[in-house]
Order: sequence, then structure tokens, then C-alpha cells
Amino acid sequence: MEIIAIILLILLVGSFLTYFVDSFNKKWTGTTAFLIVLITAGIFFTKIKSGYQFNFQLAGLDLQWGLTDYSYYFVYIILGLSVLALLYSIKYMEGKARLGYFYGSFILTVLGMLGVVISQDFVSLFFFWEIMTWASFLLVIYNAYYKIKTKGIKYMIFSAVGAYAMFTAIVFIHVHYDTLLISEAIAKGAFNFEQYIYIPIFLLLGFGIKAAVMPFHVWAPPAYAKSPMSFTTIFSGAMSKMGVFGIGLVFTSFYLSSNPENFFWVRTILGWMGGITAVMGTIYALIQTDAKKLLAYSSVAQLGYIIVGLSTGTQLGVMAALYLAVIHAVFKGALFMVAGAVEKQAGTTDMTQISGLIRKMPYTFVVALVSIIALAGVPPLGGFVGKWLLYEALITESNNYILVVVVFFSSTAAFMYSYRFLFGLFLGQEEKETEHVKEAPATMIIPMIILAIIATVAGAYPGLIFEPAAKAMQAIGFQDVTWQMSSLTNVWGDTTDLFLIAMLIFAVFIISFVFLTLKGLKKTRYVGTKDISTSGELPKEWENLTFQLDFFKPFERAAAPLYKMDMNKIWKDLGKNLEAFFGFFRKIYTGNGQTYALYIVIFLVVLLLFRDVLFS
Amino acid sequence: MEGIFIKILGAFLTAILAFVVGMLYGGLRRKVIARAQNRVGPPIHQNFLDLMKLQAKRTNIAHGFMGHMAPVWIIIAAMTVLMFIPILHGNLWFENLTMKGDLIFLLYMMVFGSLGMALGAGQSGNPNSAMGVSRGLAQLVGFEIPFFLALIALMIQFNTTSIAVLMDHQEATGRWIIVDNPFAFIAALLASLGMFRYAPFDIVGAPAELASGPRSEFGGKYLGTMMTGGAVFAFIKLVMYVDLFLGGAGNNNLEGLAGTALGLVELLVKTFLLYMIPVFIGLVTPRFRTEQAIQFFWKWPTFFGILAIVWALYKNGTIG
Amino acid sequence: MVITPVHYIIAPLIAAFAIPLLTKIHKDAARVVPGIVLFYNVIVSFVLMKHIREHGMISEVLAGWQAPWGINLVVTPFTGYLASMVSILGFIIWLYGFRFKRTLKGGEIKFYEILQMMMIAGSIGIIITGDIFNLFVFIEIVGISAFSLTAFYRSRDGAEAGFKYLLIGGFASAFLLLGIIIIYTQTGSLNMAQIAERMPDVPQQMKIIALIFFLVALGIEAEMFPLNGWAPDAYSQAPTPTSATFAAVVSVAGVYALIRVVYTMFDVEGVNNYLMIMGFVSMLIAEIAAISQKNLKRMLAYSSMGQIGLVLIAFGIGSKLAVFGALFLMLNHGVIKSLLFMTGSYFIYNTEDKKIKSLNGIYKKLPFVSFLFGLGALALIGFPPFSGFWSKFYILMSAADEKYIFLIIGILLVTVIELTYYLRVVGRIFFAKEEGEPASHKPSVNAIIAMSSLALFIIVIGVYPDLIMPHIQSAAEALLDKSNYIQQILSLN
Amino acid sequence: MSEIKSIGIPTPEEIKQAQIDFAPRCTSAGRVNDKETQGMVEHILNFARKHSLFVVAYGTGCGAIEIPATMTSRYDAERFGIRGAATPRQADVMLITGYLSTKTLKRVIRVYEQMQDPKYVIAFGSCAINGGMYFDSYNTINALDRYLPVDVYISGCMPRPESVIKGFVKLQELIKNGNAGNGEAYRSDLDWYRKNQQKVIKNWDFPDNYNW
Amino acid sequence: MTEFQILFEQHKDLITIAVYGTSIALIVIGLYAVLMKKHLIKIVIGLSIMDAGIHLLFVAIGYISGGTAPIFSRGNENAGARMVDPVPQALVLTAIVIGFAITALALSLIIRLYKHHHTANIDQLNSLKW
Repeated sequence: MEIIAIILLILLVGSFLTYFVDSFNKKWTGTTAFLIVLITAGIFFTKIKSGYQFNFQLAGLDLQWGLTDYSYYFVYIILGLSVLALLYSIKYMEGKARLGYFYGSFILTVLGMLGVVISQDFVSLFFFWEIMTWASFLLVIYNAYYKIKTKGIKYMIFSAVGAYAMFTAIVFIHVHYDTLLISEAIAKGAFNFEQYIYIPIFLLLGFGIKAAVMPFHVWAPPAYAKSPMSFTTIFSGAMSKMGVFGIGLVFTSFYLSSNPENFFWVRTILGWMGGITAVMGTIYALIQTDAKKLLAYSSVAQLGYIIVGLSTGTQLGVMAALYLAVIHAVFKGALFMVAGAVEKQAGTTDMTQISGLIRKMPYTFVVALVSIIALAGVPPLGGFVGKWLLYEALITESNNYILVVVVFFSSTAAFMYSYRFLFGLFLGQEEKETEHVKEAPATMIIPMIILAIIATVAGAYPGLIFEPAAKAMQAIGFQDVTWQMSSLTNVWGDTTDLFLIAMLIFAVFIISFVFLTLKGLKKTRYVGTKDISTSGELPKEWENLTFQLDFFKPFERAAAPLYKMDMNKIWKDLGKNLEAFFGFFRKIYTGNGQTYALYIVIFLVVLLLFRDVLFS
Repeated sequence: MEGIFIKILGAFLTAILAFVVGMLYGGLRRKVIARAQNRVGPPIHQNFLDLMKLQAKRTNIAHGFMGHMAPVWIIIAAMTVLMFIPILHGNLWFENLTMKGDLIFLLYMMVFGSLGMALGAGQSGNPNSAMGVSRGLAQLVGFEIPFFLALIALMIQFNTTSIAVLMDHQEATGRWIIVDNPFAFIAALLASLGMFRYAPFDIVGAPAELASGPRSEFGGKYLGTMMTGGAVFAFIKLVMYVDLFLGGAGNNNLEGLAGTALGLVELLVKTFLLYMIPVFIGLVTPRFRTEQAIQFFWKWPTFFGILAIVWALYKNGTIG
Repeated sequence: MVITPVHYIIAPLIAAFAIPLLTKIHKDAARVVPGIVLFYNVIVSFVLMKHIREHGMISEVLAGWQAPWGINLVVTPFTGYLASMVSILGFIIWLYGFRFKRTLKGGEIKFYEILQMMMIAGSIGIIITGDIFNLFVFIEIVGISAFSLTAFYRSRDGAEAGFKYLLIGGFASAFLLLGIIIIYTQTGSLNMAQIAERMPDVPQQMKIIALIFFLVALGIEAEMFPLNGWAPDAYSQAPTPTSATFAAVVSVAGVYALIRVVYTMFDVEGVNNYLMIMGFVSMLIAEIAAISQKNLKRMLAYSSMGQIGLVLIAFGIGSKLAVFGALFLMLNHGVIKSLLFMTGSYFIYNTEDKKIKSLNGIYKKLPFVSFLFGLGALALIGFPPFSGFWSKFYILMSAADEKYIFLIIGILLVTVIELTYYLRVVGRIFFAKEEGEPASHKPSVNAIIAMSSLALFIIVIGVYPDLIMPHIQSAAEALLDKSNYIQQILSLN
Repeated sequence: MSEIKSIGIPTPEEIKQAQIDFAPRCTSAGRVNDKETQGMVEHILNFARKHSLFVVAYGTGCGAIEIPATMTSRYDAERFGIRGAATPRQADVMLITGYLSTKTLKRVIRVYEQMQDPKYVIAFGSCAINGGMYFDSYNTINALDRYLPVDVYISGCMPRPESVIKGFVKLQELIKNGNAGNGEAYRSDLDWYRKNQQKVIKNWDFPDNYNW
Repeated sequence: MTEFQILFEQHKDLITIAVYGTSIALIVIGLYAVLMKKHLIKIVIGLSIMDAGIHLLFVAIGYISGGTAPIFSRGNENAGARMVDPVPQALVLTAIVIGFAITALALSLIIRLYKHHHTANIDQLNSLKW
């Protein structure tokens, strides 16, 4: 049996196994799931190398599984993040009901994602894509209470529309190009926009919805925010990257094309969609009061950057997109884990209810701090590299000057919600309600710290990520991708030496830490957060001095026109109207038998009258 | 090895220069304002006295580790940015690591300190601090847009993202960029008003309303370090503007110490003149509300920024 | 050959009439005997299928009269496939309902089983008969038992649904008879093969009018819009095993009748388009109606109508791949919808009303049943790795081969609607409801076996469809090979 | 001494007792009095302190109106390095401008405690010194230095800006000599101050430890 | 030949038309009753009338004017040529039986309905709808 089939089988059986382990002993469910995925990852990384291929026949179709450098790049994200998320999940999910359901679906989702990237034909791609979708749907509704049920449905509807758009495209590739293999389709130019324009457009729609691109992003924030956090880690970190994976795949023809001007419109439109996604995601993130939701919107925004990067089609841009895909998975994974830890320990992530957890959860805070700095794109952490690449790509190579400002606006406004997140959860007044809060258990902290370390190292040595990314880019049509281990260079020859920067910052940090901090460490009096200058007034115990509601009200007022464009409402109205329309239509079934009989007779008469039109 | 030694020494010299000049400029500003109000005003070295007094405070209050660390972030940001900005172009001592970082890096690094301070302010739990941070960040989003537009205009006009290369270009042509692309200068200048946080954009630390905003819980050495950081940052911004638009300093023909001295004098003159613009504007204006400030930045400065890009494209030959 | 096609019909019919007598001997006979008979039918299916594979199709003559004159039963790979499917599903449904019916009183179980037997016998009869009037008779047998079963619970709604079904069924029989009359006057034969042979000589207008009568009459049985007003009521009011039988057996027979008439007897242009359009309209309207249903069984009923619409679309496309997809879908639909009705019945059992609203968090009460329901729902929507995926896949592929772009998009959009309401239910089931008392009605062992076997089928076929594809392929070939059918029947004498 | 029961003119016994209870403490703990004992560093620092006085003006009474006047162009207090501070954390000098009701006292104490050493207090006007025209008011305290250590009193009702500046100059002198700044004293005699404070402040709800 | 037969021969066309007309009229009447009458019993009657019409039509089609009964008997071996088609008659017999069963079932359902609803108006029997 082929090794890849064994791996998938391990996951499939593992999914059921976890389900049954749960019914015997709830304690071991999480560990079982973790071990299964760990073993899978181990086998995968040791046994399977890039370039692996496996051909077989199923249901009369020639199918092909295999791995290119490009898909292998995503395997790193999927399996790496899944292992960490499951390790985290053991304690996070402890004590919750229906663990078998949760972990079973979790492993199925991993299976689906792995399947998507190893598929080299469209049928398998769609097959696994759908498995991934419904398995994740089951997880989205895991936490659902009465009111939230529509969110999961929203996710599913959008996903289904996307998947079916994709399916339509696949069907037409089969019809027009008589192939179901991705590589052949690329070779035959199936993704070109010249001949059958709807094929790539439908494919982009399908992948774009998964990547939460602008008008279709409304499913993402609630789905991310309402799922269990350990799942959201891979939901936002890895599964949304499947959309990116697909878009990159579709764009292969564009990257390969000798005449990129043919792709002008599609890349402009997609780039702008990405840019608008970034802006909308950001400005909605910063008005959220729930930390999970904030992160969810932020994910949408970050995906927007990735889309922008892919749509540039230049070396730096695609490199930026691929780099961001990884680094976003890393820091957003860590952040969702942080949110989960807070949720687990403090009971809520509503920033209006809790604050000042820094003393209670110091390690979590450090992880959050590092990840947020990476998210904001401030040097010397990993996020900056992505931002740098993206801007330089847009300015120097893609000449898309307005788009770069849009992206920049989004990423500047990202400072606001970054701060909001840290402030809302960890800083601010220490309230009485959070007195009981303790630091999260070690198995939750360790994955977070690993991710934080990756984010930090990637800031100084981005080459570690550039190397597989460059290989991946060569797999999708770039030649001679250049990269350096620890510095960035654009086409104009300007460099930014990240290692130097990191070292400098580290040195200055040490110096100033010694001279400014350690010196006065003992002399400094530490006081509680109630001891603040309040115009001489004594804050009472019950007084809530935390400033949490309407945190960015001035910005909201300034950017009011942007907030008027509420896609959510538009889709909701559409849904409501459709349902009302359907409700009107189903009244055909009046419940009166005589009416039904009348329908029959009328139908008969109509057929008889129009028989010449209908039949011949 | 010697190179590294010189670099380190140069870094120290740069830091001291930035510190001294920044503090002096602060004092000068107070003096100028006092004179404009027909007062005698404090001495120019007043800021040094203030700093000394603050550092000499016997007790220091911190609300937690982040509050304690707040000055460190500012110093890190100030030093790092300082290292990557050419104080004197081509000077052994004052060039530092100029070629190793570019404008986008600087743009992001400059936010580092404010964010660090904001975290410290946040931990104090004072609502005023958080409110100030909120306003500051919102305002940041306001003025960064025109500033970035101006920078893009420069980048595409001269095909570089490096500040040093821009200075090389000005040296080579002998023409300042303010002449080459006046709109970029205007946009950047208007943005700089917000960057300095002087009136009319000083709502972040409005003393009577927010009790000085983010700083409200910092006293003693924390406040002192923040003032230092602020002074250094003011100098950094000025030098950056001078480098970008006014030809920079240090490109004279003299060798050795004399050249350095002349360069420094040139730098001081240019920065001082530039500094007076926000100071004088601040003198005569009342205060914007945050949303007004943001809307202001998104109106005229952004317009000029876009104009600058169009101008750059025109000059570049891409359009027209 | 010991086992002949007639066993299919005779065994259940004999059982049906013997049950009242056997209950006198032992009171459990009414429950056990149908199982034996249906199992015998399954064996018959296997034997016949094997025979067909080896020796080609069977045409059995009844009462000694040869084919054009006498009534003949035809088992081709096509009819054999459908008959086997019906038998097996009938057996599984019986297995499921084995203990369920224990709750009924002694007398009622008797009638229930009789009617059920007659319904299954009639359905198999519809499928394997080669005579058009015999078809009519079997349809009426199915009809009468179905009307009665719909009204089996002597409740107010049951009677109402039964009456509506009866009224419309009456129309169906009337129109079918009219169609048969016309065909008979024109061709002078009642044997389908002979009718098909003589059809080219029939005047065009007559042919079309007859066809229209057939289309309307059989459309009623095949739940085609706008002739399907009876379906939701009947499905929702009948006892659950009967609902499952409606979905898995009766609708299959109805579609078979329609397809046999259209494909074999007539050679009229445009009927394919008609099937396609009406199939799509049925599907659309049914799914639209289903989306805001509050009653679970009613929702499933509408969903059945939608699926049958999809089957009709596939038959309308008419290529080999499409027919293959349609047959596959009929099988899948039968299996999955039975599973859904079975599991849904346990939900209803435990929530006391049939409302979807009261399903919230039922996963806690009935984990396994909920799991199976979720599986069935996903399979029905067409998610891999379940069997429903492949049938939909092939249908869409065939549509693409014929370049029906808008049809594909339409089907997929309708699938989105379908998905919406199914997943709403699934979402409700898997809700994390805070409190929950233990289930009052746990599924019995036989029901679990029945449901699990269906679920197993769904998964296994979903992962490895090659197991069943050859059979369906030969069935599709047999359906499309009209001339062979005619020749075989008329010369096999 | 429990608490002041009656309102009105106290009896001689009460006055006597009060004189014992409220005797001003002149403590020297922690204070550097002599020029000789100051180190060179301290000398320089005192110079800086002297010329950089950040003021938190607690506008307790009518004197608050004099502060802006002092800061205006005509008097220009900034030339002495005096400038306003927004919060007590940043401030060096607290100005008690006029009469101090018991209700305000509580706030004043809190502000004072939040200031950081070295910290100075300047009391304005007769009311802060001895109650002034409110000497027998039921809700106004008479002698501020029973509750807070005061460095400089400025006489007058109210003192004009000139006097205020004079007071600041006096304070600067004291700072230069190392005689100002009673934070340490306040801390070491906290018990005594607390007792006095608790006598007049009815709804006492300060936390126990000084460091709160 | 009886007088009736002569009359029949003379007006053969007329009678054919009459028979066909009657059957179609019956169908239409039945349809009308089913579609327009509100009473359940009337609807069932309509259904029966419609069935009757169809049966009549069927039988009429099978009739050959002047044909004999479709019985092969000794001495009448070549009757097949002038025989009335037997198939429709056989079929109609079956159909009649089926119609009877349906009518009986319908009536029993009506009784049940009336018990529950206390009305036989079909417009009020729409608790199952949409």
C-alpha cells in the first residue's frame, strides 16, 4: 500500500478511534488525537519527500496524488500547526463535553487539508476540499448555542458556494481540456483567462471564499470567533491558507505566462479585493469588544495582504504572500491560543469584562506581546519581513501605488487593534472578578511559546522560511528566486539587514535594561492599579475604571463612511429576502387536495395545448 | 575590529548629539513660545534641569513590569532609528548603519517606541492613559497616510527606498528634493505636524482633559526617560526631513574635524529652521479633536501626497 | 432455474394474505413472516442478478401465453438492479421496524404488515413487469396500500393526508388508463416491447397525446412538480418505516415507470428536455419549500421530491453517464433517505413533536442516532467521502458533457439551498445544550443494525465506489439499449 | 481623644487638650538639614530641583484664581522653571490654595501621597495657616500642618501673584539649602498624621498601608 | 334482426358519437365535480363518474360494430375476424374493481375525516400545508 494512502488511512481511522476512545475514557481523548497527528506528521516528514507521486484509479477516474515543493510548503503549515494546536487542545478542551465529536472532526479536518495539498487532480482536490469543509463546519457549530447557529450555516453556505463554483470549473476543465490532472490543466492553459474565462474565475471564487476575500468574508469572523480556540488556530492559521494555496495554483499560469499583461484585469481586481479586505477587516477588528472576534477580523485582514501579494505576480510579492502565509499561521495561531488560554482561565474573552491579566498570566502575556508585535509588523519580529516584502513588491515591482497606500492604511490601523488586544486582556485595571485567574497549564503554554519563538527567529533569520518558499515559488512558475538568509533586498538594490537590526535592538535592549531597569528594580515601588491619579478621588472597590467600551470612538467618527459599508448587513438582507421569497413560493402547496387536483388538470391542459412546442 | 570600534563610538557620539540637540530644541521651543507670548520664559537649558530633577526623584512608582519597561522601549526605538538615519552623510562618525535599513523599516521602527510606551501606560490602569493611547493611535493612522504617500512619491521618483541613496542623489545633482518634488515636501510637512504632536494635534496628551494622557502615571525617572526619548525623536524626525527634502548635511568638501563641524552646523541650522515650522504653527493654533485631526490629515495632506505621486510619475516619465 | 422473477411478487403477496391466518397460529407471525419473505426476495435478487450476469436477461411468461399476448416479467440488468435495490431496502426497513411495530396493538400490526407487503410487492411488480396494463394494476396496488398506510395512524392529519393522496392517486389512475387506451387503440398491444416496436407507425399527434397522459399520470407517482402535492403530506403522516419505504421503494418504482415509458415505449423528441426542465423545476420548488419547514418529516419529504427532481434531470440529459448517475442517485437516495427517516423517527420519538425546533442538543440524548443522521444529511447533500458525492458528481459531469452550463449552476445553487436546511438541522442536533435528560427511547438493536448497515454502505461506497459501479453501469446500458430489449422480449419466446 | 463633639467655641480644657494633641511636629527624620552634610551630587541635584518645580495646583479655595495669574505673561512663573503638572505623579510642588474643607482634605492627602519624593507643599493664605475667617467653621480645618507637612506658607487673603512668586523663591531657597521636602518626615510620622487626619475625616476609607 | 338492431344499423354513426360523447361527458362531469365541489362525498362521486367515463370510453373503443362476443367456441372457430376485441373488456373489468376499491377506501377515509373535523368541506381540510 502506498505510504500516502497509509497516512490518510491513519488519520481516517484515527478520527474514529478518537471518537471511540472518548466513550471509554474522556481523559485520553485529547492525547490520542495529539499522538495520532504527531505520528502522522512524523511519518509524513520522514517518509515523503517533495516530488513524490502516486497514481491510481478510482470510480473510473485517473487520479494522482503527490507533492510538489509548493504543496510541501503548505504541508509544513498544516501539520506543524495541527500538532501544536492539538497539544494545546489537550488541556484547553479538558472538561468539555463531546470530546470525541470534537477531536474526531478535528482529525478529519486535518485529513481534509492534507488531502487538498496532496491532490494533483481536481477530483481528489474537490473530494478533500469538501471533507475539510464539512468537518470544519462540525467544529464551528461545536460551541454553538441557540443564537449562534446561523453563523455556522453562514460559513457552510459560503463554503458550499465556493466549493460548487470550484466544482463547476473542474467540470468544465474536464469538458474543454479533457483532463483532471492539475499539472496537465496548467500545461494546457486551462487557467488562462483568454479562452474559457469562467474556469479560472470560478476557481478563484472557490478558493477566494475560503481565503475570506472581501465581499465573501462575512462568514469568517463569526466562524473563527465561535469555534473552540484550539481549532480556530488551524482554522485561521492553516485552513484559510488552503484558499491561498488554491489561488496560487490558479495563478501558476499567470506566473508562467510570458505576457503577464493578459492578466492585468484579474490581478488588479483580485489585488483590490485583497486590499479592501485588509482595510475592512482591520477597521472592523478595531471596534470589536470580544478579543476572539478582534482576532478573527484581523485574520481576515491578514489574508487580504496575502491575496494582494499573490496578485502582484512579482517575485517579491509572491514571496511576501508565501512568507505571510507562514508567519500569519504562526503568530495568529499563537494569538488564538492566547485568547483560548484567557478564555479557559478567566472564563471569557470579552474585553469589557476582564482586564489586567498580566500579573496573573505572565507567560501568556509574553507570548501575546511577541505575537502582537509580529502581527503589527514592527521590527525585529517576523511580521515586519512580510510587510516589507509586500510594500516593496507593490512599490518597486508592481507599480500599484494606490493599493500600497490602502494596504499601508490597513496595517497602520492594525496598530490600533493590536494595542486594543493587549490592553483589553492583559493591561488596565485589575478587577476583582479576575482575582482567581491563574496561569494556563504547561501544555497550553508550550505550543504558544514555540510559535512565539518561531515568530522571533523569523525576524532575524527569515531565510529559514524563504528557502522552502523559494522552492515553492519555483514549483509554481518562477525562475531563479533569490533570497538571503537574514537580509532583504529589493530590485533597486536597497537592503535591510535584519540580523543587524535584531542584534542592534537586542544590544540596546540589554544595555538599557541593565541601566534603566535593573538599576531601579528594587528602588521602584510597585503599586496596584487602583493607585492611580484620579483627581484625588479614592476609587472604590466596585468602581470600574477600565476604559474598554468605544475604545476607538474618535477613529470611528473620523472613518464613519468606511463603516457604512457593512457587507454583513447586505448579505443578511439578501438572505432574508431570499427566504421570504421562498416562503412565498412554497405556498403553492396550499394544503387543499382540490387545488392539487386542479394543478394536475391545468398542467395536463397546458401540456396538451403546447404539445407541439414541447414534443415533436 | 577598528571599524566596529568606530561604529560604536560613532553611535555614542550620535546618541549624545541627538540627546543634547533634542533637549536644547525643546528648551528653545519653550523659549520661543514664551517670547511670542511676551514673557521672559525659562532658560534654554531648562529641559536639562527638568530631566535632572526627574532622574533625581527619590521614589519611583511603577504599576507593573510593562510600566517599568516603558522607557526601555523608547530608548530602543530611539537608538535604533538613530542608527539608521544618516546624521551627517558620508561622515565616518555620524553615518552609523545608514545603508543597512531603508525607509519602510524606519517607518515601522518609529512606531516601536510609542507602542512600547503605550503598553506601559496601559498597565497603569489609568483610564486617561488608555484614552490618550487610543487617541494617539488614531491620530497615527491619520498622519501616516500622507507621510507614506510622500515617501512613495520619493521612492518612485528616484527609484530607491533607501534614505542614503536619496541623499546621494541630492548631493550628485546639487538639487534638493524639495525642488524636485515640492508636493511631497508639503504632504510630509503637514504630516509632521501630527508627528510632533504639538498644537493643534496635541489632544493625545491634553493636560487638562486627559491629565497628560499616556504619561499620566509616569513620574520621576520614567517621565525623565520619556522626555529624553521625545527629545531624541524630535531630533530624529527633523534630521530625517532634512535628509529627505533639504539635501541633508555633511556633504561639504572639508576633511576631518572641520568638515564634521561644518556639517553639524549645517545640520543644526537646517533642523532648527524646519523645527520652527511646527513650533510656530503650534503657537497660534488651538486644539483639534481627534476625529477632526484625522479628517484633516485625510484631506489636504493626502491630496498633496497623491499630487506628489502624480508629480513623481510625471517626472519619472511614467505618465505624461 | 428454480427461482424465477415471479417469486418476487408471489412471495410477498402470498405472505400478505397468509399473515392473518398465521397470526392465528402465533401472534408474532405477523412480525416475523414479512422478514422471511423479504429476505427470500433478497436471495431471489442475488440469484437472478447472478443469472443475468451469466446468461443475459430473463423474460418470464405468465400463464403460458407468450410475450406479445401474455403478461411477461422481465429482469434485465436494469430492472434487476432496481428490484434488488428495492428488495434489499425493503428488508432493511423491515429490520428497522421489527421492534418498532411491537408497540402497535396485535391487530394493527397485521394490517400494517399486509399493506407493507403489498406495497413492496406492487413496487417490484411495477419494476419487473413487461406489460403496460399490468403496470397499471401494480401501480394501483401500490397506490391503495400506500393510501391506507398514509392513513394508518387513525389520526386527523393521517386521514387528511391519505385522502389527498387518494384523490390525486385517483387522477393518476384515470389518466394512466386514458393513456393506455390511446396506446392500445394505436398499437393494439399492451406489451411494452411490442408497443415500442410498433410505435414508429403511430401518428405523431396520437403519440404525443398518449405520452402526455403517461407523463402526467406517472409524473404523479414520480413526484414531479406540480403533481406532487400529495407527497409531503403522505411522507410526513405515514408511519416512519412507510415513509422510508415511500422514499426508497415507491418513488423508485414511480420513476422507473416514467423512465420505462419515456425511454422504451416512446420515441418522441423533446421529452428529454421536458424531463430536464420539469426535473429542475421540481427540484427547485421542492428545495425552496423545504427550507422553511418546521416539521422534520415534512422537510425530508420535500427533500425527497428534490432528489427525485435531480434524478429526472439526469434521465432528461439522457447520455449514458447521466443515466448511470441517475441510477446511482436513485440507489443513494433510497439508502440515505431511509437512513434519515429512520434516525429522524427516533428523534421524533424522543421529542414528542415532529418539530425541528425541539431537536436542539439531541446529540446528548442519542449520540449514535445523531451521528448517523449527520452522516446521512452530509451524504444526501453530496459531500465526500460519502456515496452521495459520486452520484451527484457523475450527473454533473454528464451535464457538462452536454454543455448544460446553466443547468449545472442551477443544480449547484439548489444544492446550496438543500445544504442550508439540512445543516440547520444538523447544527441544531449538535448544539451544546446545557441540560438534557436521558433519552426515553433508545434505539433497539435491530434498528441499530439496520441503520448501521445503511451507514456502512454510505461510507464504503463513498470511499470505494468501484464496488457497485459495474452493476449500475450494466443497468444503465440495459436501459439505453432499447432495440436489444425489444428483440430479446419478442424473440425469447 | 475621641472626636470633636460640639461645634462652636471650645472650652479652655478642650483648647488645652487640643494644644497637646495637635502640637506641630518638627521632625527631622530623613531630612538633610545642613549644607555641610550634603554631598556635591546632592548639591547639584538640589540646584536642578530648585529650578524645576512642577506644580500640581489643588484649587481648594479662592486662591486658585491666583495661579493662572501667576502663570501669565505679566508674572511669568515659568522663568523660574515653574510649570504645571497634570498629575501628582509628575509633580514636585503641591499648592493648597486657600481654605480646606474636611471633604477636600481627604483628596488633598491622597494627592500628596501620590506625589513622589522629594515633594513640597506650599499653603496659600491665612485660611490654610490657621483657619482664617473660617477658624470656627465646622467643616474647615484650621491648621494645615497638622495634616500635611508644609514647607512654605504664603500669607495674605489672598496672596497676590507677587507674594506667590515670593513664596516660590522662598521654597527654592529652602530646596537649595536642603531644608525643603518633607516626604520622608511625613512617612516616618505617619501615625501622628493619620491620627489627626482621622479625627476630622469622618468617612475614613484609606487603605492601611502607606504604599497602597 | 330485431327492430332495435335495424335502428342501430341505421344510426350507427350517431350512436358511436353518442357513446363517445357520453363517455367524454362523463369524464368532464366527473372532473367538474372533483375540481369544483366542496363536499368530500361529491368529490368521490365525481371521481367515480370520471372512472366510469373512462371505462365506457375503453369499452367503446374495443367495440366493433356488429361484432360478436369474443368467445371462441366450437363451430365458430373463425369468429376471430368479427369478434369484439376482448382485451379492453378484460381491462375494464380490472379497472372497475380497482375503482371500486378506491371508492371504498375513499369513503372510509371520509368517515374518518368527518369524525375528526366535523366537516366534509375540502377547503377546511388543509391543516397540512406549505
